[in-house]
Amino acid sequence: MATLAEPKEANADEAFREEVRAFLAESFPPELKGKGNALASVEGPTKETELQKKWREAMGSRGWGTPTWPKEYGGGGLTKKQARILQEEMAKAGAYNPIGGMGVMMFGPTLLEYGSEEQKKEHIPPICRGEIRWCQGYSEPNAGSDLANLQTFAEDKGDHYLVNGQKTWTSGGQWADKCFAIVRTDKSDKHKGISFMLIDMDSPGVEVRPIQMISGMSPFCETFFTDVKVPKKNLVGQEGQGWTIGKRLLQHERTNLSGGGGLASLMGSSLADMAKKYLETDSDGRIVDAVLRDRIADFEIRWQSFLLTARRAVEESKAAGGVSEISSVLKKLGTKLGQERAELSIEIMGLQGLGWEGDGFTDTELAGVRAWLFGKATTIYGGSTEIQNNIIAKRVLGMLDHQ
Amino acid sequence: MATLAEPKEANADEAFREEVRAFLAESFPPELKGKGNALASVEGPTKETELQKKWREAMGSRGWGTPTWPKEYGGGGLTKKQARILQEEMAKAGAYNPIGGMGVMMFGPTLLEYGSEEQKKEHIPPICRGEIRWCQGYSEPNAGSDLANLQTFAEDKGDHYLVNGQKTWTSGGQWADKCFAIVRTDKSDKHKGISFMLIDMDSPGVEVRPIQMISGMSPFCETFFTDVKVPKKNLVGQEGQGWTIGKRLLQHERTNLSGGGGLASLMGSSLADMAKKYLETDSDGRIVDAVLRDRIADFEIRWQSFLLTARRAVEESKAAGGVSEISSVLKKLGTKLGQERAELSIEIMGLQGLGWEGDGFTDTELAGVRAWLFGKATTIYGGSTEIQNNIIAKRVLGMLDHQ
Amino acid sequence: MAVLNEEQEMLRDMARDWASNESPVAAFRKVRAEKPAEGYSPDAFQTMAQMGWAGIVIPEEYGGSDFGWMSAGLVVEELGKTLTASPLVATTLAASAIVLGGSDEQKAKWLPKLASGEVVGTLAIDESARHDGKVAAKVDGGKLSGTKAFVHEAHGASLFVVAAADGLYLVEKGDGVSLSDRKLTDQRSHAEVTFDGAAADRLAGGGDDLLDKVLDRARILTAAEMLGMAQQVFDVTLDYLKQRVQFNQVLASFQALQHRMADLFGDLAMMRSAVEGGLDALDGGYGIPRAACIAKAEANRVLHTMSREGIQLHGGIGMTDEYDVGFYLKRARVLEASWGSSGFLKDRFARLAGY
Amino acid sequence: MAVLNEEQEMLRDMARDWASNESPVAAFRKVRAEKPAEGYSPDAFQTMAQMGWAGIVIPEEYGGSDFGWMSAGLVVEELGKTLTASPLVATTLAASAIVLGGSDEQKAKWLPKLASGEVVGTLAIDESARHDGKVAAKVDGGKLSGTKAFVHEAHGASLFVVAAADGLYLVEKGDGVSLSDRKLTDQRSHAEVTFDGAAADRLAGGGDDLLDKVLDRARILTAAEMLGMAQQVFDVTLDYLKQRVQFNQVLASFQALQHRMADLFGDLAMMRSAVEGGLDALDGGYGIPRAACIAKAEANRVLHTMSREGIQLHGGIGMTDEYDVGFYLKRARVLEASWGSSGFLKDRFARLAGY
Repeated sequence: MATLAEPKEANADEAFREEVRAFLAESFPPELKGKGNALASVEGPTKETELQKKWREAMGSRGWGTPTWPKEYGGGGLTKKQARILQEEMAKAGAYNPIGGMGVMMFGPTLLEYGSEEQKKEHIPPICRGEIRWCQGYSEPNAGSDLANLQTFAEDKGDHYLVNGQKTWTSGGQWADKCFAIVRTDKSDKHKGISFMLIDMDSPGVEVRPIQMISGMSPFCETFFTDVKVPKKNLVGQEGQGWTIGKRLLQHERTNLSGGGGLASLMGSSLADMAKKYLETDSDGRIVDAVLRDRIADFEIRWQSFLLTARRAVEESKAAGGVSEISSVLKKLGTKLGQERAELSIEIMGLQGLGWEGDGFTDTELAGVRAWLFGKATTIYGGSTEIQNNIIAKRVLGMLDHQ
Repeated sequence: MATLAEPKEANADEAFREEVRAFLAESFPPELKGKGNALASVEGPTKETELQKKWREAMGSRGWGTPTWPKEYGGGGLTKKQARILQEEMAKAGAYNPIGGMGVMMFGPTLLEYGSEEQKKEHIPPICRGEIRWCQGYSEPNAGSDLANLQTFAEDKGDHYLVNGQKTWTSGGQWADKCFAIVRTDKSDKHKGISFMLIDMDSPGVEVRPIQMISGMSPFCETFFTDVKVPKKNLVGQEGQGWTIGKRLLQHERTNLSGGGGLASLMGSSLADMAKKYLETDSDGRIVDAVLRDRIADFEIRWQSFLLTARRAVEESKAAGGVSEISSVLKKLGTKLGQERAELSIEIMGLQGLGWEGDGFTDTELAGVRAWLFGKATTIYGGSTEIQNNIIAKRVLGMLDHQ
Repeated sequence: MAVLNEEQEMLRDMARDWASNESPVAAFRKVRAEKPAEGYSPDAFQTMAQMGWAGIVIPEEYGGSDFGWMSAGLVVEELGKTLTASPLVATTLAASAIVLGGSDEQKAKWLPKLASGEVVGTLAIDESARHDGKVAAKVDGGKLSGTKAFVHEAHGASLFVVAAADGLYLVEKGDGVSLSDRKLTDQRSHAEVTFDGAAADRLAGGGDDLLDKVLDRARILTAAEMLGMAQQVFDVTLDYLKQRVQFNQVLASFQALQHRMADLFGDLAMMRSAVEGGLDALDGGYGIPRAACIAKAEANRVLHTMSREGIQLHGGIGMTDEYDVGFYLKRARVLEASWGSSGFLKDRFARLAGY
Repeated sequence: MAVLNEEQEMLRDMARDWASNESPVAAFRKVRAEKPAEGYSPDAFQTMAQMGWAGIVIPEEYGGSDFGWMSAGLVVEELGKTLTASPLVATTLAASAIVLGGSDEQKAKWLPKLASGEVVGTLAIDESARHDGKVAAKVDGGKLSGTKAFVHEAHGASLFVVAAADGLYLVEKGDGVSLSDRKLTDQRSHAEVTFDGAAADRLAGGGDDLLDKVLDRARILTAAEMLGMAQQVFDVTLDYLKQRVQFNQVLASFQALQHRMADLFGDLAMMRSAVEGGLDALDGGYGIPRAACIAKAEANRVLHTMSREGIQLHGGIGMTDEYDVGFYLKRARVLEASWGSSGFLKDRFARLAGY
């Protein structure tokens, strides 16, 4: 709960908190307070100002944008406790984390687990400094929910692979420097024929076409590979290990997509505050429309339960070590609630909440509409809710073991 | 809609309406006004008073308890239009139909379709006169949703079958005179090995044990058949045709269970009237609790849509001839709404709506509780909602044809 | 589907053929791309008018075809299926206001032009983003002043049926009438319309509840458009599930999806009954206010779910602009919010029922 | 499951062992059949008290074990799983009222007896069938008069914590106190309790909102019982689906059922978080009113669905008295209606949040 009080801190933690405060006071430009753009990954890169650059470099040099990653590869090397202190102090100061994207959320943790020493040394530091954009080469036109059906083929040419095929839903493909992809290296086995490799997006033969979405945005691409050469050093793990590595990465994706801090937070901090702005209130500040008020409270209660669940999952997984199947539950719940919230806010605003462009709408209203529409993707990508349900039934509840 | 006005009537219909009015004036004892017991089939037979008997015989002699059944077998021989006029006039007079039960709702229509001339002559007239109780021998402990898995075996002994096995969920088995049952006559084919036969419940070897339900009532039985002799004339249709006939009967069952006039109507005519009795209202008679009021209206609107749907199905099936797969949709919708209604009424009454027995509760309240609990069965028996969904997907939407 | 008479069946078939051949979703895409000033293709609307659709609830003596509301609903449903951009609903509602409340003179002046498609009419009622029944616009000495929010088809309309505090008025586009675009997700014509001392001609007939009567018609006819949309989303989704293969099976063979489609099918059946019940009530002239609440509330409920499930069941491609299914979602929310949200309609239903 | 300390883990394991071995659902069936006057087995409650559970929120100086609310919740959850009939929740709540609002003298008089199980206490707050916050009972010259509806565990209780218009009072069973049975579906002890000039001793401490504080505790601890029930329904349903064969497959292999179980699993996770969040808030002493609304509202929502789905997924046998699952449904609705329906709690949540 937002109001949860913290137990008293150990001295070391208290000292770290002081260090963070001092760092923020010195390095965070107050002009950037409350900025930061949660949509950056779907809206594409915006030109970085000098101040923004300064802030990114300050965070990057300490590795605090990736606070719990190992120091030797440019991470912060912090404990989870310290990372939380950092987060709290940043929130108090109105500071955002300037280092994000798929490299941080998905690829980095996976490479730290499965990459060779050379690969980690090469790829992790630029991610920690926020200098590189990664995109995901997973889905194909005939490999959506049935991802392992992928056909993009990497032919062994001795010192390199020759990659041919088509990927789709490549997030930010048009802006990315590199792509982590799962491709087929063996046509004889559906799952064991898959390998995980890293592809430079400026390699000859890579062609990218943005896909226009119902929200009007084009955050995804179709990506075509035609005789693209990929050096063998860019194979992560062993040939045929790609399905295992790729699924692991999806767990990280789910945890991030569950939405505790994601798209759902786009439309302002509180649905109730929004409602009070758009709906009539009485002299006590209560929303007069008792039915809508009830539905808002209903949502807020469930949202709090979800946040508590997300926190509980983190605490419980500490013992279990890292992400787990519970990520499927969080992804399923968080994305559903995020969509519900968007639908409810549309309803609160009435037709004012359905503006597409032009006069008569605030920027916040227009952004809310796009976020509502784009948010419909959250229950589809990163493993649809249907796939999460399959995973929960099978792996958590053991429902197929008895077939 | 309840308020739908009727177009002007043809002269013949107008004359029939007069005939009905005259009959009711003469034959319906005003003392019975508003009586009738929709729970009769689950509560068991109550002692019939002289007046009740007189009314039953009056209706039975005209065949108007089964108004559209052929006159030659004791039915009313009325057109659908006339049947509706009869129903309307009876409603106006507060008269109930004293002739019902499984014979009327399920078995009769099926026998009229599949029975031999001799069988119809023997079994239909007593149903029309309300002189006989039928029960249904379908489910078995290992044949619930997977009904065709039934194991009760009827061995061919020349002039009779020898039946051994166990049925369950035999509605009113403890009060029934006869049972229409599906049994296995051939163990080599799951569906084609099933036959439809009629069993006297007082045959030697029939044993009946009532099952106590969560509602405290025992409307169903386990029925054990041990070397029960069934004469061959009691086979309906051909050997091996039982699955076809049995499924047809289930369509009739569904249509009846969908609840337009069934259990859902037990707890009084209007949820709103009930709510106004239990909840605070303002000077305009509006329920003060705006949220509950909204939920009541929400239910009532959907209930009206359902009633309109049931009527539409009747009109559309006129052309198509008889019951159809749409019965699955009606059963699914009607039972769900009936349960919702019961839950909502419990909520309106608060703890007053949860009385089990003893002081402090009206008879209506106590009956409501039993009906709420018993009503949980409506989405299970007669083909569970899950089975109806399978049927809709497969037969109406053609979703398996493409496998 | 209601049991139709021969005339209605012909009309429905004609509308279905025309919509699918002459006005498929591609026609809507064309309007979206070319942005005609009216927000629709004037040629297409002329064709509709020639087929008698613009005069469908207008008496024959005033040039209408007078087929009745069930017929109007059938046509509107078919056009809803293909998202045809047209002022047919708006014009029909404006005409019905004149039929209900106009003098002989007003009828003679406007109905023939509305029936022929020469004049496009629309309703200008609400003054805020939520339909709440509040009207502040005033008429003083025959001049109407006030601002109307999100007026449907305002760009193509030359005749507005405007709600003022003391009743409904006819106002022609011209002096004292100004438009400000309100571009919504459905890419159709919507505008804030400001009346600043515009000449207004009162609809004096039709009783004190003329506005309610017109709104009930708006609710029912809008619900008919929504029915077409919901039916289409259901149909294309079912088709998609039967074609798309994943895990070596068509999606249609997955039981979890089958049961969801069965749920949607049941909902759709209820929506159809509610909408046809509303149209039936209009033609029969009984129980209209209640039937209108039922029709629009069910349309709101079912289309909301259907448009969400349509996207989800299509998966990723449903999220692309290239596929049609997203358009239904974007139009759905506009119509849900028009002429009464579900909350508004349930409140009205309860009031009509006395609780 | 919250991360527990060692003491809490031991307590939870002890409660789990005791409930499953000494107080399985069969014990509840026995109480139902034998109808002891108290509505529960006094021997069983004595055992609980000896294990320290009756004094779980009572300070050690007054003979309690003072394990805290999270611990109380763990025990109550385990007892909820097996539907153990006992006045543990009622007594704990009565004790907490004295801890919060009692004088030293009142504490010294009652808390040791409550902790030892010698005295059973309960709350007598509501005066109608719906928890609505209205209290008409009055105290005049130390004598309390009023009627309390559906008092839990009234038959076994000898001490009532009674809400009067001006605060909470302690009333001993005896002169001026009479009971009228109210037999509910859960087959537990409920009665209308009439106080007719009964001697009443005011709980003067704890602040003006003492009643609200006690009610928040009632909401959270009741939610803990409901959590145990929901968890148990989920577990037995999952087991059943894994065993029951239809169409030559275990039901657990049907995708439509798998997805429903996945939904229920997600709901159960949220309910657990909400309930543990409430217990946590009580132990931490912060944000209690809000946490109580969240805990009980989620408990109401999820147990409602779980108890319905539990029956449906069991099919026919779930409808029989021979199977346990129906008992959970019948207890669920009683607890849902106690200390605040979902509507009441959402209203309170919104008020606390200022909207």
